[in-house]
Amino acid sequence: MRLSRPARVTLGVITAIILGVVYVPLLVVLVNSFSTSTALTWPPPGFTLEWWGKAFQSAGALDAVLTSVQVAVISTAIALVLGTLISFALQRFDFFGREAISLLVILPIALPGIITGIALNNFFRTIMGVPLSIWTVVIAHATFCIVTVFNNVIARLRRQGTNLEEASADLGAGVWTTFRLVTFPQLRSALLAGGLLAFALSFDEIIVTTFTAGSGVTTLPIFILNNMFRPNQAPIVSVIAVVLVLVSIIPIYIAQRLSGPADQKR
Amino acid sequence: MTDSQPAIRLTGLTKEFGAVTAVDHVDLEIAAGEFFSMLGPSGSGKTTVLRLIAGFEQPTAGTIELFGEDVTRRAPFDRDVNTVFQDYALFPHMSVLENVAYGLRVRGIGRRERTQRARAALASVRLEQMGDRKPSQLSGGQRQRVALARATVVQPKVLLLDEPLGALDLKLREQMQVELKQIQRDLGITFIFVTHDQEEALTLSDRIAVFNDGRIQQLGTPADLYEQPGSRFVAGFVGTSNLFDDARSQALLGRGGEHSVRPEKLAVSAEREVGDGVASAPGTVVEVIYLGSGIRIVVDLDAGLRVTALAQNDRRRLRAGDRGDRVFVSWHEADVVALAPAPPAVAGEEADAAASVA
Amino acid sequence: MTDSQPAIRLTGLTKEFGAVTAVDHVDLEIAAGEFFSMLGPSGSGKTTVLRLIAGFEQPTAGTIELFGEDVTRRAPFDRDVNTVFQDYALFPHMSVLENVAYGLRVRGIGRRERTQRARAALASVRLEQMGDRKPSQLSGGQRQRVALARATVVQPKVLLLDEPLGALDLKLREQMQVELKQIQRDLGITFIFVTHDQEEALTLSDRIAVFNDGRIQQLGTPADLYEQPGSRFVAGFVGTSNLFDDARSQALLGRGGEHSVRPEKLAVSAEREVGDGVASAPGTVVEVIYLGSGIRIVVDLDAGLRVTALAQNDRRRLRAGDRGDRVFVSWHEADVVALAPAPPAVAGEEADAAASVA
Amino acid sequence: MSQALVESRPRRTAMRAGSAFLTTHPRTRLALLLAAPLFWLVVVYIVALALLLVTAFWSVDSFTGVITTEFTLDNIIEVVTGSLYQTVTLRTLGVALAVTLIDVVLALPIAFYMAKVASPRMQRVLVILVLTPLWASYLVKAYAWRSVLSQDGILEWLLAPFGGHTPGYGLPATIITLSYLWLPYVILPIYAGLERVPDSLLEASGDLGGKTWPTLRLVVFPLILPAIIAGTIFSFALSLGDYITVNIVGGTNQMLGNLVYTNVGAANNLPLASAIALIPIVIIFGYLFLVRRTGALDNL
Amino acid sequence: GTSSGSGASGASDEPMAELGEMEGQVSLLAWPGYVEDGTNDPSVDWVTPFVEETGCKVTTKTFGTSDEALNLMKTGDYDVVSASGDASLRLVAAGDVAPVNTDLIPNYEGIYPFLKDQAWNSVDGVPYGVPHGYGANLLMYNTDEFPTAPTSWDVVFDKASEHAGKVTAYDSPIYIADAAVYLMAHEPDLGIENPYSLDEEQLAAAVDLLKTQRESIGEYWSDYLKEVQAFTTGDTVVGTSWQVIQNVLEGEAAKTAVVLPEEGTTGWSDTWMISSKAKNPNCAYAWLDYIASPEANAAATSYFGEAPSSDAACEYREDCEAYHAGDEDYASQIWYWSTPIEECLDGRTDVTCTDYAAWTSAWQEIKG
Ligand SMILES: Nc1ncnc2c1ncn2[C@@H]1O[C@H](COP(=O)(O)OP(=O)(O)OP(=O)(O)O)[C@@H](O)[C@H]1O
Ligand SMILES: Nc1ncnc2c1ncn2[C@@H]1O[C@H](COP(=O)(O)OP(=O)(O)OP(=O)(O)O)[C@@H](O)[C@H]1O
Ligand SMILES: [Mg+2]
Ligand SMILES: [Mg+2]
Repeated sequence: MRLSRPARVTLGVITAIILGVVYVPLLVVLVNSFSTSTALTWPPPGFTLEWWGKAFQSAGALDAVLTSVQVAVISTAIALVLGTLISFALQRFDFFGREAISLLVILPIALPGIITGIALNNFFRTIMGVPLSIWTVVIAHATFCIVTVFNNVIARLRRQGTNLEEASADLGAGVWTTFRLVTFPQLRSALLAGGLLAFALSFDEIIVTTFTAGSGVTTLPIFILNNMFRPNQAPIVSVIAVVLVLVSIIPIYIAQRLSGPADQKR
Repeated sequence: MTDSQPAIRLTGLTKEFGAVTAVDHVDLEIAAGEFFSMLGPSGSGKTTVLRLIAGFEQPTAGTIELFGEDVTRRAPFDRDVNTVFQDYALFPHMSVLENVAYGLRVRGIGRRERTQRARAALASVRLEQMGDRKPSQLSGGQRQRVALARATVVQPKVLLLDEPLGALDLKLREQMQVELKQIQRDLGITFIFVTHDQEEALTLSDRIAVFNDGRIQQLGTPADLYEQPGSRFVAGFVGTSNLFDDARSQALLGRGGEHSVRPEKLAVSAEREVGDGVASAPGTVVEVIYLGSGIRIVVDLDAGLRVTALAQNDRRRLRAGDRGDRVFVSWHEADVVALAPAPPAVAGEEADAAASVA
Repeated sequence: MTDSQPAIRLTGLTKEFGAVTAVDHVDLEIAAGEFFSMLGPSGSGKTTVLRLIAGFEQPTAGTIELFGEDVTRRAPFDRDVNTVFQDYALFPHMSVLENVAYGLRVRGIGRRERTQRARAALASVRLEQMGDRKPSQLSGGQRQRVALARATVVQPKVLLLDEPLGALDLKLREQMQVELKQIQRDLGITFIFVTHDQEEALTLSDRIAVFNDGRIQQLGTPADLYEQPGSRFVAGFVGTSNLFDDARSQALLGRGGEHSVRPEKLAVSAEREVGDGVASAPGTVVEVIYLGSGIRIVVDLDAGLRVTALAQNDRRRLRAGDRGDRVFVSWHEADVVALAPAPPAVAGEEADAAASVA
Repeated sequence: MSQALVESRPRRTAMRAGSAFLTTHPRTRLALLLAAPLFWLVVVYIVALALLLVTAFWSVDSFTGVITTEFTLDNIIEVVTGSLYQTVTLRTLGVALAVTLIDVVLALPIAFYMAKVASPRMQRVLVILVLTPLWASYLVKAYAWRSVLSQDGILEWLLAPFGGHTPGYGLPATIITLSYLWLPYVILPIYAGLERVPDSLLEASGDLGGKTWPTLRLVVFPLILPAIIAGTIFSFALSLGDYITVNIVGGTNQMLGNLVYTNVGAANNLPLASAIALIPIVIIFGYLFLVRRTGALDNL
Repeated sequence: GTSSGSGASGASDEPMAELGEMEGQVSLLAWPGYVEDGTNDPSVDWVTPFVEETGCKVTTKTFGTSDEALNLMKTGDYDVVSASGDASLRLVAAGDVAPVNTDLIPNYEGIYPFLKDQAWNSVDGVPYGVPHGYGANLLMYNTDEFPTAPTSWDVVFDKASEHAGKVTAYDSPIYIADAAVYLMAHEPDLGIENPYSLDEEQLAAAVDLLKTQRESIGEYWSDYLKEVQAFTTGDTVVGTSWQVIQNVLEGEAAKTAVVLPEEGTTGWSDTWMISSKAKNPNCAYAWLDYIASPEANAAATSYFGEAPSSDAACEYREDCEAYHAGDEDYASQIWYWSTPIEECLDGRTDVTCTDYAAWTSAWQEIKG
């Protein structure tokens, strides 16, 4: 639509203002990471690089990041497999209970985290009798990450149709070969977008994690939460947040490039 | 036309989608090396027949034989037929060469050999320079030729083409028609060609099956269909026709039943034409439409029928008359085709019926 | 053809998209009530001109006048033109009736009146029964008619149609052509019609502008364009032509320069035809193609040129010869059109130049 | 056809036989596709959820914290009749609705600008700008807002010259912070929804005389409604269960999440917590049921 | 105290008789800051020496509230827990922790006597753990708002409305005891003898007081950061706090001070306890001994910000004074957190007291 110039400018200004406001708290975090105040008070009483130095030496922070990455990678991988399978089933087949299944996929994200958390906690500990560990976190995270992959993949499948796969079969490729050479490459950017979101979701999850993490499993959000209860650590958390934001731009950018402008972003 | 061993034999082929019967008891034999077209309006089941032959759909009933072998239950990748899809279905993530080599690759043919053969196939459609491009960097006509090369490089016994020219614009389509026919002759492969463009079907085909409502309405050579349409439907669908219903036939032709006359068989002139077997009727010109290569003249006959005549735009017909002119429309008795009663029509029988009347 | 106050006047209209000049200094006047077509190959700028007129794009240079009023800077909703989009652009969430009533609704016309007027518009396209359906429940031809009703119900002075029939299949297209022409006559609205189908343009239009590379190559009535193409491009794009280059023209026609002869102007016969102004050349039949209403005969002239002749499928031409037959191809001197040198062509001038030669 | 290269069919291996079997047996294919994910979702999630709900009908020995598995309606009755739960439910619902409304109002212009006005390059930049805040940890952002909203914070500093004041810690602060946290989750589906609206529809509306506002109201809005609802599922559900943000900036207020958390984490009363958890479950199911018709669930 | 200990399982009722081989690992459940191995701050590390000394690898899980600890101990995944008084008795009652044989813990000797054999760490004279550190919940105030130091809790109760919206309180049901301490002094008619032993009527009085207080509360707090921020910015000017928070605020140059009001106060004395299902009992005993050793105890309590458990530890700390370590007088003004149970802790037998569950729901009511 060719909006009138004033309309375009107004929209642009509104967008700029909202995004500006979105970045104010992040700016506060950035400033805090250089603040001499351990309590994140505003305005910062002085500037120091101490926290940046400490953050990079903090084995605990590094461990927590690694744990989070590990959890996020594994649960994203599981979500990718399960989400893709469901998308194929729901998009390519018409069967009784289809709607129920699509609701089922959405449920773990639609129900509040604390409910998922206590349900799984109760399930693992009292029902199954398995001790909480990193794997229980992974299982929990994978469960609510399925939906992001599912949504991306099913949208792609819906748009793409079965033509290319038929062409491949027609040219003599079996089911597996077709998947490897044709279907998968076509889904790649959708999987990437879905996987990225799943990763982000898992990486920053705290509520479900609180209830499903075993002893010694400290994901980054848990580490941060603990640090809120620990004196003199808060600015390190700011440093970590700043680093994460900066680092995150790379995968988002790559995903953007790969999926193209007209593509599904979710 | 049928051989002792037809390339394709469909027997009682039926496909139902829920309540819709897309293909309804189709029996058909297509000879090896034939250029066979399926023509029909949208939704008449042409694509479905093609997909059944290719194996993308499972028939509800009936069998499909390929050179005498029953392949009804075979997976698509186990059938010696290949398809050129309407939207080409080129793999967007592969280069043109990789696309063409795909069928060889999945057959486990080594990189060297398959590249060589894919190059040869590309050369046969005059795209040897384009091997490294992505399909998105090609024009419509070029894509069409890549699809053709990809389907033919594995040397199928039968090539299925589903409106392969439908997405091209007119000029390009005409050009590709010529190329298609050329390739079919060169390779000697059986082509089964789906189109809803009757001119395309007439120009290219050895034989044509006209589909309607999932059934074959008439089957025959282009001239059979055009000159001797077996039903009102075929007369209307293949080319245009002037239809005379029972009453008008009585009045103008002097015999009962339904009849059809092609526009180009009607001559429009200021004076009544006479001659052996020539009949004529007076009328008034309603519209004169300039077509470039010809002129279409619409005349309201005094007998109460609107007919269309087609005159070639050459020296002989420089004056075709103007709106409102009084004219005589004349035709040769032999050009009047008697139509069998309209539906219910049974595939196959009709053509014979029509022929016997003409 | 132009009036004292043209419906549309484009002056020096130019549109650049980055490095691409989509429309290049187009000057054009379209008279009120005219059925005007823009014909040209893909990418020649037809759609862009239409979008400039509708106001969806802002020109890089030049002005657009509507009945003498400069509307170049006006928003689309402030222009008295309406568009029928190629994909119809029907609002999927509204019923057919709501779609048609939309233009009235945003003009603040009350529910009673707009429903009434929308119903009338639907009736004019023979869809009075379909008002409650959603667009997705209609066939292609029906959607096309809804789009038409929606655009005409607000009584625009000019209607823009961007390949409105492109998505329809052949039979339906032919039918809709007739209806379009009918509606245009009934409403008396100026139609600006974009197509790449030359037959469609010839059949429907009062005047045609042939576009190439963002410029008007030739402007004139269908007969002007067809009988007197001003350039090789137009001769090739509007209908098919046999082109004689300088050397062949010397040999066969006895004069220099480039010439074109339409296939239907060529006669093929076993004996040499004689007559006033009739020339002929011997050759061999290469191909005979059955077209239904006609027969296309491809002949290799002994003079080293392949020509195509078109013969109508009527009593007079029952025998057209077979492949390999020796024949004579003859034509009338007056049917040979001298072509201006090919590009660079300047819009408008060419038609005159061509006319003066012929 | 002259060459001797006539292609034999690819070799028949077990894999190809399997392939062929799958191709001709769609139901088997479906079963194979669904087996793993359904097993996972049902066994891990649905069973866990069902067991939790069953727990709501049990009770707990308050001193030892041992669950007594005897059927009782006490918890349910308490939750349904207790004024505390009604108050907190209403407060939570109010917060969730306010957050959702604010997010939609904020997301619409941004999403529209991104999808329909910005150049492709700008579009890419904007998507990155919208996504980036997701990676700064939730807790860090919540504490940043605590800092911004403080008496001494940036907001006060910005507003004071205009006679405005920071709302301080409380429900408004909670709503602001939650809106902030979930905004990207609302923008993205709406943006995707807008991208799917063909430009030609907007042009058609303008062409027919629809000015900007009627076009937005009559054409754009109805078309992206499912996408908007998809976005609201995120903001609504996430707000409904939150207990951390309200703790950080909510002043003295508590929400349903806090009650659940206190009962399970502090009071060790899982049965009561389960009973309270029923409230958001019922609300969410109600919401999903309401929006199911709109096709929103396909737009998440 | 006299506790029923009804839930204790027979097997682990007996303390360990003698030590055996170290298992090579131990799993600890602790307050944040109690077990630091240098991963958060390389200069804060008292775990590494332990590991080197005993060969027991340490894994740690931290908890935010006593109740969380209680829950986590039920899993049996942890060998040792640092329990505050509001959790310890419940742990004993649930049979989740075992009695300890103090003979096996040489460093038990040096611990302040007033920390030993208390209601929150022993049952019928049988010790269930080793005291770790203790502290008082102090009254913190903004020195600008209160030029003269308040001497009574009334600034957060009866006079709270003077600073409406800027008062804070600890966010836990156990805070009801603070109100009870205040009522003990100001409403003697209620007859409260022990703030953790309230009958229905007494609880109701405390709840009323707290409900009134709530109207003036700006926010409740449960983590350092929130409290420090609030006092630095001035969002909060008065409320309960901990000594360590005051120390941090001094570092921030905030205008705050703490005082122990005349009514006395509540506080905590934490106890290291061993799980009745401990998989690594020998390493667990080693940890209990190690963390009671002066150097380790000093490091841990100093980092957390509380008084150590022995005089010897003070030799490794300079700030013992600030925490009134070993000051028995000071310590006697503190009502250490213990779990309220039905059987009144103050010895009354004619009424049943309100238990922790009642306190929890009362606390939720108060917050509303
Ligand atoms: N997968 C399907 N599910 C349900 N109905 C189908 C399916 N495929 C085709 N049909 C129906 O079967 C009938 C025949 O369709 P088919 O595509 O074969 O027609 P067609 O002759 O190829 O038409 P077109 O010229 O439009 O391509 C139609 O009524 C169509 O709606
Ligand atoms: N929005 C745009 N941005 C950049 N280039 C454009 C844009 N719109 C059109 N063009 C370019 O302008 C030229 C003319 O395009 P236009 O769509 O007007 O052609 P057309 O004659 O309508 O072609 P077709 O028959 O394919 O519809 C083309 O080269 C096209 O690539
Ligand atoms: Mg089809
Ligand atoms: Mg166009």
